[in-house]
Amino acid sequence: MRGGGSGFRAYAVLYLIFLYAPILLLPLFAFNDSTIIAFPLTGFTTRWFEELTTTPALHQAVRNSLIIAVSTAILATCLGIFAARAATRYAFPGKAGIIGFIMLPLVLPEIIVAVSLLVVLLQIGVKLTSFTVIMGHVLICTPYAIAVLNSAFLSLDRSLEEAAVDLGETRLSTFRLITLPLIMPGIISSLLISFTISLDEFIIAFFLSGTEPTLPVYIWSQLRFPTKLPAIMALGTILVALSILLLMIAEYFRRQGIRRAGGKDSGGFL
Amino acid sequence: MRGGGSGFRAYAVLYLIFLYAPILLLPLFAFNDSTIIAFPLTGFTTRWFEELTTTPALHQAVRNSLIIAVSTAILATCLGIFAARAATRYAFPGKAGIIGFIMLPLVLPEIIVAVSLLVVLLQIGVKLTSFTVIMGHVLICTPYAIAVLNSAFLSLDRSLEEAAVDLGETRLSTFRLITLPLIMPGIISSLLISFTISLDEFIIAFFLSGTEPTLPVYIWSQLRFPTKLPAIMALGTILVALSILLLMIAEYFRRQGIRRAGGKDSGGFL
Amino acid sequence: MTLIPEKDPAGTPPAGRPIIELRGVHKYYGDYHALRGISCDIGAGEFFSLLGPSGCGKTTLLRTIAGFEDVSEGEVLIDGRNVDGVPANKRPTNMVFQSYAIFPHLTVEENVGFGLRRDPRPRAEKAAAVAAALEMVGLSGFGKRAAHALSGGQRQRVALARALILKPKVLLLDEPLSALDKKLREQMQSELRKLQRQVGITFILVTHDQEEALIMSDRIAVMFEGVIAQLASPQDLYRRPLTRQVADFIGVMNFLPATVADEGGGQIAVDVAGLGRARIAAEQCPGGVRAGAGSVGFRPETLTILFEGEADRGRVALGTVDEVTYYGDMTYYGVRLDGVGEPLTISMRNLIGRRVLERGERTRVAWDPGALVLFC
Amino acid sequence: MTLIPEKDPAGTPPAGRPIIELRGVHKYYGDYHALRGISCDIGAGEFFSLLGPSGCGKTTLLRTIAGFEDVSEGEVLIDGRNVDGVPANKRPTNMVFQSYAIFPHLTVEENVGFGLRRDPRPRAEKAAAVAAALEMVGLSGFGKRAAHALSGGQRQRVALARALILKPKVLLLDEPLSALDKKLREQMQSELRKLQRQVGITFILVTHDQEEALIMSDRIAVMFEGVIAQLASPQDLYRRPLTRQVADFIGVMNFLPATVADEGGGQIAVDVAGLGRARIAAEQCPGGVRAGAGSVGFRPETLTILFEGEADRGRVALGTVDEVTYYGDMTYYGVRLDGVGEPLTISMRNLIGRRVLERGERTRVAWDPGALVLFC
Repeated sequence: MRGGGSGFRAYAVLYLIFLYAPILLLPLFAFNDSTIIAFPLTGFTTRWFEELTTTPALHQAVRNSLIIAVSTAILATCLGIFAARAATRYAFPGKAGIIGFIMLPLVLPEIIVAVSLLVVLLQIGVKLTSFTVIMGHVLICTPYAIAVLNSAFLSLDRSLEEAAVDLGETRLSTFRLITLPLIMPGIISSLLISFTISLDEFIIAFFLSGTEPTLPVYIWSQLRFPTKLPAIMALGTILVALSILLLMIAEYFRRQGIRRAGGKDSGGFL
Repeated sequence: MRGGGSGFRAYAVLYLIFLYAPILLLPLFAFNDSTIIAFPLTGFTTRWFEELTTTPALHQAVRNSLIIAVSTAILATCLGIFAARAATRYAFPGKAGIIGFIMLPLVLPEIIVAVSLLVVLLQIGVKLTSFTVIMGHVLICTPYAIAVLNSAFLSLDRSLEEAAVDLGETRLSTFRLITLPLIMPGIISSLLISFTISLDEFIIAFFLSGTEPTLPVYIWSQLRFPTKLPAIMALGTILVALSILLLMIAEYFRRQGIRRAGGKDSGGFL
Repeated sequence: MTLIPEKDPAGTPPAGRPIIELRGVHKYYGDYHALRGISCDIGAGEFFSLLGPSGCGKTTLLRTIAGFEDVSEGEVLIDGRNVDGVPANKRPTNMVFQSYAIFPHLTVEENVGFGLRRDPRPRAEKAAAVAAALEMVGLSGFGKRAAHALSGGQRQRVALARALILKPKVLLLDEPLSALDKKLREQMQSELRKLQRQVGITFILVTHDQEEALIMSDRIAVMFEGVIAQLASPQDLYRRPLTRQVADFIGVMNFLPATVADEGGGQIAVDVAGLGRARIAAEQCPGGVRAGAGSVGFRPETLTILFEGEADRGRVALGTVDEVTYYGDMTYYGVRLDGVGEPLTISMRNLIGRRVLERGERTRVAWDPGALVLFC
Repeated sequence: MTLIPEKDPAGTPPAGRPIIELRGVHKYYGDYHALRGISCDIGAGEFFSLLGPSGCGKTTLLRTIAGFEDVSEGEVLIDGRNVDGVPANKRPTNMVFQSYAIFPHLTVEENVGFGLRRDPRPRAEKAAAVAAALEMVGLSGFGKRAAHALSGGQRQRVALARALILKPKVLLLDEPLSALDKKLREQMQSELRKLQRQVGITFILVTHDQEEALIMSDRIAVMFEGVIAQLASPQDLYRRPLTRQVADFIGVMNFLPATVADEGGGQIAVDVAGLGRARIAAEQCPGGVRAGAGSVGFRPETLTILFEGEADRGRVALGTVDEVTYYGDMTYYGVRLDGVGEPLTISMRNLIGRRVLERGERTRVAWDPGALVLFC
């Protein structure tokens, strides 16, 4: 890989920079004193950020998004714990089929999920609220939760649970005292992933949120007005900053999980 | 977990069935002989499927989607190979930061990515085509490709590469003869995941596709016309079937990868 | 009250009521018959080993006693009480797992004190018990350490302290030393024996290492394919193996084809291939005598190489040195005796001034009919 | 031409030009000094072992010879040629890796023939070479098997055949037997020795197992912390260790404090704690004599327990049996001699009719001043 490899590698690095440049330009326009998103920059301002603080509809959208994301994370993770525990601990007929079916939303286009949910909900006559969005998000987040928790259960030495029972604990207290603390890094991972997916998801929220828009749906609605664009840039800057923070927290928990399990850090995210 | 656990488990199973029911209803309406999506069903027909075969715009959208998904899969996987190899094989300053930055699109709302890309492209004056969609999709698929390939490289025993060099091969021929075949399951995994994400993605495609809509964008555009809904149901049924097929292929390659590496199947998807 | 087959000498279990009684224990996993009628008594205070190759059912038997596996057929009695249906957490047994199963999220102290959670004693008393248990295994002062920071030997000790703090009637050890390297393993073997003598609790050890079983046990049950092939003390097992399979599994044994020529008067006449007729005592055939073809076994240390100047003693055969393996304290020779097909393994101590033979040398080998074991 | 420190007897390398010459080899990893001036010659056709505890630098040294690590300082000569800067694929050495590094996606045949890819010979000749290599390691008929379906011992053999098919001048083996279980390991030790005699290629073996090194090697370099502590034949190493550290690492050694009282006329007078004055020969102090406090070492087999009825021989001390470890062919006793602090380890063969002593028994122990080794 020495000769041809390094040229190829330089190409790859350039390509990555090119791809990521737009994300880095967000803050530039967010602090630019002009309603038109264009070079050259005209001056420094924080007014777009101030504008964000005075928009109640945005605040409501953020609140909706957070409620939906937190609920989704908790529900998907609980379902994930049951499914992953069943998948790793018990053998039952049709297991591969059932688990495969649970994994289906991973590969199904979200717009299809959204439309079919919408059709059924309209049929049953359920009102579209944040609750219906949560339903849709749990559907697409559960496969990720299962995948993460599955590997947490797989890396758990079964003799640890047996040892606790051998030392006098019941199955339930063993789960609480041994299993739960040891899969905790997996649970946190699952919560973070589900939370992020739900927070970022647009199309299901768009169809199912009714009159309670989430943040991506709110952003979408603002894009019709060109004058709102700098404020969207400011909002984007804040979201990039929060995302970086989230990644750092996730990495912190991952490292802690490795340290706790006594393992060796093999590097890399996820 | 025996007593309270089984009740809780039944609840979880019911919840899952409730969540997945809508997906199972898609085929019902797809074969229902009525333009109105409602119970009771009125009769069996395949005309919605026939309608799909006679819609050139749909065919063009499918073609666009496939071209974009295949290109994205190949580009993201190539970038993933370089990044994962660099991350697992070399130590360099700022490594954690660089890799963290590459992982950023994993947590960033796609609508923000889409908007910032759009702004930059309009600035530079690039015409919106399938090529711009590919750019956006590579951006969001690369983190997944890196994650999958990273674990493929990590599970590769370095002494295999050393043994090949010891037996007279150069670094380049070692990569071709040993490294590449052994990370092949990871490469296939990365291709499949990137392909699926690109095929399903809506919001970036919506903003960046210009006059060349992808399949999800086409479906979106059809939703304005209620009479088109049964055909969308038929399309959804086909997509569900294809998704199941894709999952089965992915599972087949995963098992083959495990068998080839001589490992033990620990069950579970992903 | 023992149900051991008649032909089995079974060693001598300690006096008093046995702490564990196994009566015709069978275990099936679907079609697989893992335990095929295990019956034996284990005395209170014994150091008892279950020895056998992997897949012989020894770990299954241990887990049956611990309560992690149900018995398909037969009975397990602990301290005279049938424990059928009694779960692991209600049995007076504790286990040291092969992986040690140290809880990685707890400290050493919390691990050792884990079993005392439901103990009604005041906190200070429990802390004293934990400290005493740690001292017993030589880990005083390690209480506050994180469990995942321990070395292999230290984990082993924490697992022992954690199991012994509950003062079980029986301590079950599932290959507890197999993960340790050789030096540490030898040290822990000696410490485990001392610990067992000190606490007086019955230890049941599962191992596939015959040397470990010989060193540590009062009695050993050798298992093959779900049955006990022989149950005896280490010395009986080594000197009087019941079958060729046991003899081959325990230590090194040279086999030669042999035919029983004559029997009577407490003596057996055997024609050994290449060595001629030997008269042996009845106890040299612990598996029973049958007329016809069989084989005899010699341990490597019962054959002696006679060096230059040493007088013939016992019966002597001539041969050629085929292989020399120098171990420092011992040398193992492979010697091809004239008229015998396979080379025989002979072990000799490296005494001061005694030279090491070289490959190809001719040598005299003394053998003693009193040392051979006959398998019919 | 050897650069070994004077005090090192270094065994006798085979005649003729050495195949490997190491001259003052140093290796740094950042601040860590892994190799601290290694100099030695390895003869053509030798079975040479690098023995030491983990982290002593033995694997680093092997990888330096293979070309996987650069030398920070000093020279490595292979067959008289300085190989500085020559990459691993251009060196006349081949390696058997600790993990065997069998290519899992290839068949056994493709693995063994991997090194022949650039060989210009016709296909049929290469196939014959692969078949011959497989036969050499006893795997004829396994050629079409998938590599990942092999057992540990079979992987080991494929790795050997794959390395030997290139007819290297030197075969490097990095702990090749450490992953095998005991029975298989002993069998492979014997097979490896036979294979080396058969092919006549220089073998350099890295191991942390002193018994393995003693059994297999012509010469052994014992390494501690990046330096060679002693380079000698197995017998010299066992009988005449240069330092206490080497003596402790190779086999079992009992140590007692001792003081050199007098020296002269090829004899040394030593006062051994608890045993009194002993006169020993100069060669019993291979590390050199210095007046003052030191220690003497006894191997367990040089001490003899005298049973009832056996006459005193040599010098005799009285003691109490503290520990009995029955190994089948041998019994190891821990005997606390009167007036000596630490119990001494004594090994006795279990001869027919000889009983095994019990803990607490009083016994006589014969010792021979000619067997002790003095460390100053």
